[in-house]
Amino acid sequence: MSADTCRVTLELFEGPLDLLLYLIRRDELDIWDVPVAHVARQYLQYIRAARELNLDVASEYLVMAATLTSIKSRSLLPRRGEGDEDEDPRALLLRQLVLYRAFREVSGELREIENVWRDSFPGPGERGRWSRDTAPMDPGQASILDLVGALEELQADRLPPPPARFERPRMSLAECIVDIETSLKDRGPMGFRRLVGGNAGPERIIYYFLALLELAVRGRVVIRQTSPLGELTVAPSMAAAPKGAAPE
Amino acid sequence: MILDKLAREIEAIIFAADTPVDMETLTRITGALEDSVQQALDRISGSLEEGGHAMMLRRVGSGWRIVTDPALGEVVSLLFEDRRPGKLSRASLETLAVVAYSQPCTRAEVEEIRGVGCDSALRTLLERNMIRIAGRRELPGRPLLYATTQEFLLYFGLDDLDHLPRLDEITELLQTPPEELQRPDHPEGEKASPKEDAAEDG
Amino acid sequence: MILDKLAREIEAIIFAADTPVDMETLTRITGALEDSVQQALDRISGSLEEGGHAMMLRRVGSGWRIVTDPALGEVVSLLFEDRRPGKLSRASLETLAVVAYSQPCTRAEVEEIRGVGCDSALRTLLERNMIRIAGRRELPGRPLLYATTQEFLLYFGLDDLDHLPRLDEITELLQTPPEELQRPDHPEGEKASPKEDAAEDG
Repeated sequence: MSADTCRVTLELFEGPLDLLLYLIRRDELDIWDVPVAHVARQYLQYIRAARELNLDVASEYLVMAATLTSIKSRSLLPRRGEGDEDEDPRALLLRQLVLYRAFREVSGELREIENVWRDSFPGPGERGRWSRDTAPMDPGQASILDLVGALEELQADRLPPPPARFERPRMSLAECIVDIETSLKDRGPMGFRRLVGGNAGPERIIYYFLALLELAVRGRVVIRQTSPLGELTVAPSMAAAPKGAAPE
Repeated sequence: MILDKLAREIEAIIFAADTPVDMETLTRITGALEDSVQQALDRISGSLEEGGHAMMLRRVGSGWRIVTDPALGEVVSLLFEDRRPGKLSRASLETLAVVAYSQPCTRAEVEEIRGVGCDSALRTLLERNMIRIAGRRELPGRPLLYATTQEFLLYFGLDDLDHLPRLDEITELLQTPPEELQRPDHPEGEKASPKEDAAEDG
Repeated sequence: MILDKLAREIEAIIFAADTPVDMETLTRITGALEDSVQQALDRISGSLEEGGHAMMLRRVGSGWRIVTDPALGEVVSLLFEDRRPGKLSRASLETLAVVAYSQPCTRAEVEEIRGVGCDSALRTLLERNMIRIAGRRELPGRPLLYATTQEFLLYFGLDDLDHLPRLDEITELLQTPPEELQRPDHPEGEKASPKEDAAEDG
């Protein structure tokens, strides 16, 4: 798909679920019985195209990519016995899709209602609620933001700035790719776990895994797995092209 | 129809009030019984309609208010050009829908359903007073809870939360655990109109 | 008499306007001539009177507005009489914010943060039962301590004082970049169907 189409398209989606619903609808699939392999392929294609443009794909999209891949592979892997109490990720995904679809439709209905009632005006007495500097009067309807806003303004020039807020870490896939390549170059072939680092969180693992897949697709690394569910061994590919070359 | 004294009084009260006026206030001020007040409200509504007036009586939440006919919105909005808040974005509208049907709920719960971060949508909705902070969930971290406001009802012209479109269907969906989720009995295809299910909500 | 379109438009404009609407505004918005507007005004006035409505059209200065029939003033005044005044002023809100977040606190402490005298704001808040006297600070002069009330929680829709959002939570919310106003509507199907020629893993 062309780069520009993809850019425009991905921006039009409200997130991974929206994109998935779009794909399901486009390919006329049954939401209650989604062929995960097919959808995963289509989905990853979108993500890959976006990344080829060096667009910063939001982490939610990548997490969903990992989920789809995991559901797909789960059906191929040997079961770990019947006592496995894990929630079925497929059922969870179905629920997410069905729920999100319902809310998406309801938002559409709310939009129609908005279009009608936004055009109905109260008398001037009620218009006060358009004003920003007074709180509404109904019990339970007053805005705490107004209260805190008042305090904030007071403190603005008297207090040191508020403590730095906690930023949710957003890794860039490009950084992970560079990191993996550097590690492999410096230290030679190694297991995936070591590559990621001992106490990596789920997000980091997902990112590194996606980065690894990307490198494999580009022919820059070779991945080996000697037994089902065994450790992945990663080695730099002999035929590795010069850095930054196109995947072809 | 010529309005009687009680209806005139009620009309005057609702017109002069700065928020929707509820039944309790109307009976207290007029000294009339609830039934009589209700009938007077019907007469006011009927008379405004009969006379072809631009003003109409609307029920919102537990109260009544007089507003202009939405059909005249185009003309009236010329009065307010820059002062009227814009329409809600799609992200805000979806976020608002999730809050409305699952309130009170935390940010994480909204994000779980939408599958994306909702920080900025929640902020917009708070600033537009469509949602409010309604306490905390007793979970680790004690996250803030959000709920919709009276302003939300006003904005969407809803009588109350029970009038949300497809309320039963969505409530049931929200309560169904993933493993029990089943294809609905009635035929449903991707191509079917999404409104099929909501026909009775009109 | 049933109002025609022009009269309906004019009625809606006058009803919704914040201030009396003058002839120039009416002709500009409706695009009608002054004579026609004048006749429509007469029809509105006549129709409201004929239906026995409590609302009437009244000329104020150079403009028109809709007001309640002065004969009903007594009933309307009951609406406002035993009711708490509606909105908190900016000064009260600021004072309340300081008390809420540093309670119990003395007047001097509030004034230090606000940088101005808070006598009357504190009095208003006491009258409105938003704050209460919660003892004395053991300092020279034993100044009174103020704290918030149950009424305060009710007003802000909270069950419990420790549900009050922390300042840093609100700050974080407010630091989220506001959302862009409105995005174009969704592709919803066919429009955005990209070509499949890049399929490399099919």
